[in-house]
Amino acid sequence: MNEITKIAPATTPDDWASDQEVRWCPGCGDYAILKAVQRTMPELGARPENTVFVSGIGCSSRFPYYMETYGFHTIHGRAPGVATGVKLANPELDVWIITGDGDGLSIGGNHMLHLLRRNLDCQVLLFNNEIYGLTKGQYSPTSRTGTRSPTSPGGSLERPVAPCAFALGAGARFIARTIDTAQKMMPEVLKRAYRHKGASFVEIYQNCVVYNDGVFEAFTEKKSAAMTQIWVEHGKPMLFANGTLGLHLNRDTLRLEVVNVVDGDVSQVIVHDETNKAVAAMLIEMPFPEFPVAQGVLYCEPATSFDQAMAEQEVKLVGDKVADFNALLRRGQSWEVKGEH
Amino acid sequence: MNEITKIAPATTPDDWASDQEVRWCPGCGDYAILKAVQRTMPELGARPENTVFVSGIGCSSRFPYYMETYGFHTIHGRAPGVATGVKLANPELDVWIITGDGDGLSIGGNHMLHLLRRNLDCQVLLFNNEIYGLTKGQYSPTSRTGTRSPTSPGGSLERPVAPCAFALGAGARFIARTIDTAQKMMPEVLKRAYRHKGASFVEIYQNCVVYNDGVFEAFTEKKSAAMTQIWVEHGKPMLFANGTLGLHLNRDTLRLEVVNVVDGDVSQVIVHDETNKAVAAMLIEMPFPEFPVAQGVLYCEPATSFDQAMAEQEVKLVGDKVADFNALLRRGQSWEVKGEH
Amino acid sequence: MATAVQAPEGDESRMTAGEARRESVVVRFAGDSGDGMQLTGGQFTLSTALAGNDLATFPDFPAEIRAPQGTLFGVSAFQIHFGSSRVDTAGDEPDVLVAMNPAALKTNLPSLRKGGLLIVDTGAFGERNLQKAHYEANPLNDGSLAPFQLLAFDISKLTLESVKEFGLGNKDALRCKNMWTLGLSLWMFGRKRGPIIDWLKIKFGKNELLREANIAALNAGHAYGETAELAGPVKQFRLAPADAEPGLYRTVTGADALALGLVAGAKLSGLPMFFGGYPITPASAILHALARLREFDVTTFQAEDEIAAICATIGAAYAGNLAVTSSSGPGIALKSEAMGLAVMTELPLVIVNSQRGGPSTGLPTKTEQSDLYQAVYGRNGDTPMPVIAARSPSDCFDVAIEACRLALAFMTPVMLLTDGYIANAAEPWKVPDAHDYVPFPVQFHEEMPETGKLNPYLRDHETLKRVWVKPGTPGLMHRIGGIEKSYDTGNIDYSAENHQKMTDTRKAKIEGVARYIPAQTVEEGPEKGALVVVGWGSTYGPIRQAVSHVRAAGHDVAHIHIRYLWPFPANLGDLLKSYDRVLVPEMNTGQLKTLLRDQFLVDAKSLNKVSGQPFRISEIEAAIMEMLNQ
Amino acid sequence: MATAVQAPEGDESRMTAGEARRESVVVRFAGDSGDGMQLTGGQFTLSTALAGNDLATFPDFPAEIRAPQGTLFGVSAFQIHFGSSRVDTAGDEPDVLVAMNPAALKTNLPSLRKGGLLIVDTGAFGERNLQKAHYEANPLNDGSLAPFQLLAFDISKLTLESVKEFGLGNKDALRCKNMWTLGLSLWMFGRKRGPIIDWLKIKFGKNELLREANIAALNAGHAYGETAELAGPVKQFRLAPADAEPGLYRTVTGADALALGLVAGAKLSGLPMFFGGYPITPASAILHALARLREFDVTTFQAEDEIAAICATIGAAYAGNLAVTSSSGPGIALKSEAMGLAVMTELPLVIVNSQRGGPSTGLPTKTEQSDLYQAVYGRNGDTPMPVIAARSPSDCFDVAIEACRLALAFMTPVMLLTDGYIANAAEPWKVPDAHDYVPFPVQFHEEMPETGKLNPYLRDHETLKRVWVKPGTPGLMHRIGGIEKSYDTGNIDYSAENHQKMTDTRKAKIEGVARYIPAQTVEEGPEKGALVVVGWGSTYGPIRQAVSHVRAAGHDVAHIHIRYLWPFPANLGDLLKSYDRVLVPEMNTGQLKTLLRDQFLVDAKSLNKVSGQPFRISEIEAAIMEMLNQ
Ligand SMILES: Cc1ncc(C[n+]2csc(CCOP(=O)(O)OP(=O)(O)O)c2C)c(N)n1
Ligand SMILES: Cc1ncc(C[n+]2csc(CCOP(=O)(O)OP(=O)(O)O)c2C)c(N)n1
Ligand code: SF4
Ligand code: SF4
Ligand SMILES: [Mg+2]
Ligand SMILES: [Mg+2]
Repeated sequence: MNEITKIAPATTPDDWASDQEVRWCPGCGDYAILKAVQRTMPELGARPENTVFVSGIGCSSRFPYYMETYGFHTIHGRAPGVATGVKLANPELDVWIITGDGDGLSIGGNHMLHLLRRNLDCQVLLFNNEIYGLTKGQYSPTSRTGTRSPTSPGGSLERPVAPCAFALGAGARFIARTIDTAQKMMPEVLKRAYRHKGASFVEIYQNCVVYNDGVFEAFTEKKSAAMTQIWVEHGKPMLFANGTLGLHLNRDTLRLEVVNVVDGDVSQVIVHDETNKAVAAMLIEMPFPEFPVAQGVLYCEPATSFDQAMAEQEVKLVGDKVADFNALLRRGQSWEVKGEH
Repeated sequence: MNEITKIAPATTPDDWASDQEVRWCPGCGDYAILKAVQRTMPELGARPENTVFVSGIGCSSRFPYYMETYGFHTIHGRAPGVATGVKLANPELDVWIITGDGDGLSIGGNHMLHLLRRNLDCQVLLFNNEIYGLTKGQYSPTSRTGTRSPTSPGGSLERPVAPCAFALGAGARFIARTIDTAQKMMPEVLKRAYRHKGASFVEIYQNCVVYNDGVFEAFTEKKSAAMTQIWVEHGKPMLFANGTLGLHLNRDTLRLEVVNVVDGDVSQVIVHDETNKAVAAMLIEMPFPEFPVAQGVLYCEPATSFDQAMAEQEVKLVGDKVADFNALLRRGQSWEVKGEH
Repeated sequence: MATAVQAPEGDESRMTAGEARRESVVVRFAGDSGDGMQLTGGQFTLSTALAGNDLATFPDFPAEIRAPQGTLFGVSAFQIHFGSSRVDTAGDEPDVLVAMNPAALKTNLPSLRKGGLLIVDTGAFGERNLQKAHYEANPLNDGSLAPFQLLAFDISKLTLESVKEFGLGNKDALRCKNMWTLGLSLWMFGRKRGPIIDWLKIKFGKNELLREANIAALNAGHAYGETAELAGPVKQFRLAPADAEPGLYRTVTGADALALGLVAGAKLSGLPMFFGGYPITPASAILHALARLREFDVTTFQAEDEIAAICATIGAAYAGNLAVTSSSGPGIALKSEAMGLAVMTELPLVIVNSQRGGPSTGLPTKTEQSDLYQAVYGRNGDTPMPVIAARSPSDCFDVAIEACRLALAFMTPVMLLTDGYIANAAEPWKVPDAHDYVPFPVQFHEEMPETGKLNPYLRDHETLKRVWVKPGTPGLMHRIGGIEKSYDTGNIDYSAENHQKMTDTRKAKIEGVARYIPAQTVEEGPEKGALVVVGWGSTYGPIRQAVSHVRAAGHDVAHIHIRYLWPFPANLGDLLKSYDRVLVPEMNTGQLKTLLRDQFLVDAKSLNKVSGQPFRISEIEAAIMEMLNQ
Repeated sequence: MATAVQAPEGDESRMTAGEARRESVVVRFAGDSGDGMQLTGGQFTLSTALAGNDLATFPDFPAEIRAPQGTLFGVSAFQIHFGSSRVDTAGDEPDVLVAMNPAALKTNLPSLRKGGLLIVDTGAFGERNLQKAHYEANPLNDGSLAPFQLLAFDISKLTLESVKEFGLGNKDALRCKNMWTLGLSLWMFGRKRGPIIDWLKIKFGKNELLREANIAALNAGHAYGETAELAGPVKQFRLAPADAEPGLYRTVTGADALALGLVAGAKLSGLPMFFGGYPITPASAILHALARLREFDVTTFQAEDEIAAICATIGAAYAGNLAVTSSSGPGIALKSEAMGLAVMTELPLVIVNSQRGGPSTGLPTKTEQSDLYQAVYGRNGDTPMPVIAARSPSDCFDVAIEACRLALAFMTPVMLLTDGYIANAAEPWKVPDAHDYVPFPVQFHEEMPETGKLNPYLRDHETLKRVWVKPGTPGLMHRIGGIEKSYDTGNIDYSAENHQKMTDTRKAKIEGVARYIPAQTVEEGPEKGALVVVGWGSTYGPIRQAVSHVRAAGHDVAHIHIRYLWPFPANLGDLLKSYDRVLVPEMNTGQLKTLLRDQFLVDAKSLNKVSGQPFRISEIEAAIMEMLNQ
């Protein structure tokens, strides 16, 4: 996305709030995400009139209505398609995609795959509440096996898809994870996502108080967060539990392990290299509660974005060709019928 | 899939060939795959009447017409959906899915994702020719960046999806790779795929003589194959070039390297553990020609298949409940209207 | 306790004991999404049914899951119409409106009959709630409610008092308001509390505290009615039980009846059922209901989207199951391409469309009949498919069986149309006996062809249905698919004559369905005359009532209600032509009208309502009268 | 050299020099997919055009990319009809058939006119090829070709000889057969070789060997004609050039003209074009053509599927581009749901449907008109959208411009129907001058509303079109989407009155288009009378010819051809009612017929052909006569 501009006139979080009544259930994690986004936008130096929020259908996809920006609440699963058109038509715009685990990974999984592999310059915020909220609580592709819901009264059978693992397999070049209530860290993640040129994929664990309340509690609760979350940072050793524990890579089994950090000796702890895809894969799939849940920017390895490649090719192909439409109409072999005839 | 049955009456490859004229272009790689499949079926002990081939649309998807089995040539991208219904309706059937890089990864990418994560017991053969054959040569999601085609006259811009990496991210539990002309090895891969209970994903490099001729030549040519291909086998060191080269994992950079094998000393060469997902990911994405192209069963870590989980849950839930339909109709609070009234 | 009791202005009839003569009453409960109005309505419905009244309900709730408290868009309402004679609609306008907060009052008052009874919880009319409802002044005090009988008192406070002894938190205690209100309502209509108490016991099961508190609130509301505190307008009503055929009854919603009908269809055919769906309002309820019926040989599959859902269904049909998929407008649109595959491969399939307000995402929780075009015409190519529609909640049962029967009898997908209104509404249902239905067992084709090669498009000469061969059958291996196939061999065939023949055959097969369905009957009125009102689907109730009323007033009007929308019953054209005028009320912009005009060249005129709300009887009456007077 | 030359049996007129009087000739080239018949046909077309004849072509190729040699399903054919007067169709039956192998003979002979000239390459009539074509005996010897003038000689051998000097391999050398045949054909019709040689030079560019060999083969074929070796039936024909308006001409296929028309539409509106597509036969050609036009401010996007393609297009429209998506039947079906979104958000969009044989995958390379229902009715909800259709290859240019104009003038998606026949067929086209078209520049809305809040559904009172605000415009931030929106504010609004009003408005807006399109004219014949033949799309040619013939024979028949299919031109109803009878020939089972009967209550009768092949003139003539005699 655009470099954070310094010159743009400053905005306040309120400038980013639309006049629409927010219609989520009281207590829904979506509120916290909305707040974090509205708080972060001024810091990015973004402009409301140059910002477009595109969403699909779901509780989460109501998001654009609450942002005082351009917004498009499209149809279920298709936000990536619409966003692609918006961005290609006007690459100057900042494009944000808001989607849910159902919207983005069930019906919309294919568009997500292709958006990521094409590396369209945009930010994807996937609100993962592991449930279909808007349609009243059916299990979703991220629901854990055994989830009981109206469509799985005996417990769901499918193994869930791991959003970040999927994104990695799809070829995404920026993958991050955060939590609805992480009001301090989420803005940092959002800033990184915005600054990354290309598709930035951000999974946000979001609590659905009505249909899946507390499903992330085990690692999102504030009081145990130090033990259950690890916030990784490029170039820094991977520590958690206030620096008393770290992640170690066993070079024989090729698997991660949790190790004690004694007296600040981090020599056994691996340093986060956000360009290392193999380690990113391991971080993403660390089993909980044996391991903490990794948060922050897990993988970032920029490559040319789709819109940028298109712009470059256009310059190359078009060059200073003159677009003479009448000449185009006459291209190929033609003949003249004379008036006398 | 089913254990290879010993008792079934033997079939011959001819028993598996239908009476339909094969309609691919002369020289198309699809012929070789067809031959390999027809040759392998008798060895599996499979029965034509218990076998269903389901395909989407594309040159490759014509495959079912040439097999003397049950077959369903469905619509573009949707073979996984249809196959899921076939298998759930009758888990006794052996279900094979035939798809192309366009069919399975462009329009059908989402169904592929969900088939793999659900782990439906079936075999997926993805004929990857890195092009849309049937529609006359447009670039596909696996086409390399820069591919010139009718829809990308200036060269394609998108980064291709790597089918096996996608499958891994989708949660597939069996991932293998082979080559249309590998008549010796392909049957082995097919047998493993058949025996694996769950979704077996097999990518087959297939040459399209008309629209993408020779695109895999660099590593499929017989005479240089020893140097350009590495056929991995579980529990064996990863060797190629007739045992003179091997793959070594640099434990510091965490990247693979090619090493010389001198005097048969394979101590530096890693042993293929097909259950190691991290190594599978590296094998899949090894850049060519710096590395050989990995072939064979790259990853295999069985888990309960979808159909099996469903059957087990059915036993658990239904138990010996009697299905009394009239009682069902009367469930809930009811009242009697008396005749006298 | 301040109970404002007010008689209406003017000369509108009072709702006094004298009104017990009325044959039917319409009551509407309205409150915040969190107030439990749907539960209240549901239980009131049950007690109404147990009292032997005929009834119809109309739940009307917001698209938001749980909108912020007190907001206008967060209002949830439940309307019930019940009476001592036949009840066909949920009622044009309520006689009684229970409004639990200002927002509920604001959004529902316009529908209350002038002179009707308005019951209001003053405890919810604080400043903030008034503001949220965009009231500038408190309507309870500003005289704006003068046209109604007002009964305003602090239900919140009364509820809190009634459950005080259980020591619940304020929030939980207030949640009992709906039971208090229900208790009062039960008293008003002389209903027994027993069944509701039984239900509360089951619902709260182990949570003794909540159970007892709710029961206490229910009792307190009832007791409140019995005390002398209610002066003025509110009296008890007694409606005689409705005349009904003897037998066992229950209430049923359209979604439940449809699910049961599908199971019945499967049983009658002797096949296991495969149901592939993807959640969508208001279709999900069918999937939910079936997901609980494993023991009836029902497999439900929640697919990744609607396309996968129908494709899995097609696969299951190929493998020999009774296959069903279900969705609502947008999801049905997504299935269009695959429906073409089902038509081309001639596989039996039931496709249920629970219609909702459109276009696009539209009004997901509102009702509409605007997918008829899509059902009949919404596919590429010449792709005919039978379409049938249910007219009421209980009718869904029979129509579902019929859809299964047609799909299997002709090897064809069949579209079954229902709608959001029918899906959610409840009515009493005389529970049928499964044994009373004629089975239609399926014979799979197992015969070895003499030529040694099966033609999967081998047809029955009468019905033109093709053979159904289950994979697994030795010797009959064959391939089907979406490409045109030879009439004679089933192999791919692009030839001109063959495509013409197959196109004609597909058309003839579906047109032939008309020979296997009942002739169209006239619902009410003469078989010829001045005017016929033609409807389909959930407009049944209001049309029937409107025609009855107008006929009672001596006008020459008849009512035809079409179940079989494609193809039409063979006699329909002649029947329609026997009337001078044809009026077609539809909750769309005139879709059945198009079919009738095209097929029969009759000058059918539309009465359209596309507001997300069912027709009122009076609207149809007015249209009839206007047409008669033209 | 054995050249079998045979005159036809019976008294059929010979195709001798005397026949040069004929005003037009139909030639069909047929051979193996690998024989290059499409190239031959294309170049013969060019030379025909350069000779000043009017012409129409019909390429007819298999679904297989390159089917195995010699097979029946691998036959590829190219038919051209050309003449010295106006030519409207590719011809009912060929006068000349060139059959390059037994399979080509077998599949194409049935269409050859009795007494027509048959040119056969005996070199391809070996045992194996005869077998592959399922011939039991060699038809060249068994007398079965007696009804035709047969010219059978070893073209393969003659070709090999002609290119011997270049030392090509046998395979490459044989590939020159098509040029040899083309050379002979050029001689037969007195055509110049120059332009073809120029074209060969460009085509083979650096490959000197192939270039020279092909030129040599061409020359050899031509020389063969000039030598005396051809006795008997084959003479040279000379057709006078057709009368044509003076000006610059080129040949154009429908797909090319459509692509050019879209670019013209973008230029006239002053907008950049965004084209989102996904390959599908026969629509891909439009995407291919546009992908080469970057310098005309055209962005093409190959999406992952049709849904993504239309969604990207919707996004581009929202962002202010002239947005276009294109597909064929199955892909259009997939787009149905998203079309609803475009209707609901009232964004301008052109949706091109290149129709092909259906249902389902159907007959991808064959033509049909069976997606009219889908175009007009194929969406959930009441979702009206203008639909227009092209009648011929060159007409695609004007219709594409018109689609752009309507989309922008009404802020609506517009469906443009063309078909496989038009897409591939070529005809001479008087190249227009872009300056002759009236521009329709777009004004984006940039005005700050007085209230401070933009209502994106603010409308023009005349056309009811809503404002178009480009993201990036300061102060006008707004949100749109698929949920029903308030007429007054554009915010979400589920209220009953609002939904009714918005539904009515959407309907009125599209119906209002009728006021902005030309009145329906009569193509030929009187404005009232005994019978009118009503067509749309690519049936134009055969209907026109049939009506001309029948009129020439003195019958009272007129021809109306409808471009604007939804809404219809305002005068169409009255016009149709002024004829006693209405005949509607369609390449479907009667779709326009439905629209006409519904809208105008006229007793329109269908003439249906659903074989993947265009109508023959004679078929329509017969139907007209039958109807006149009823
Ligand atoms: C085509 C289509 N299919 C189904 C639906 C119904 N639907 C709306 S939202 C949704 C799932 C929402 O889940 P998710 O994306 O996780 O969002 P959440 O509500 O949990 O935030 C579904 C199935 C629809 N609107 N459109
Ligand atoms: C809905 C739909 N969209 C598009 C097509 C056109 N189509 C047919 S096959 C194909 C792509 C085939 O590519 P691939 O799957 O790689 O198969 P291949 O021909 O290369 O074996 C496309 C786009 C179609 N038949 N249906
Ligand atoms: S249903 Fe869940 S996700 Fe949706 S608004 Fe309510 S709490 Fe949030
Ligand atoms: S086009 Fe390519 S993939 Fe298709 S049949 Fe021909 S060679 Fe094979
Ligand atoms: Mg969710
Ligand atoms: Mg391919």
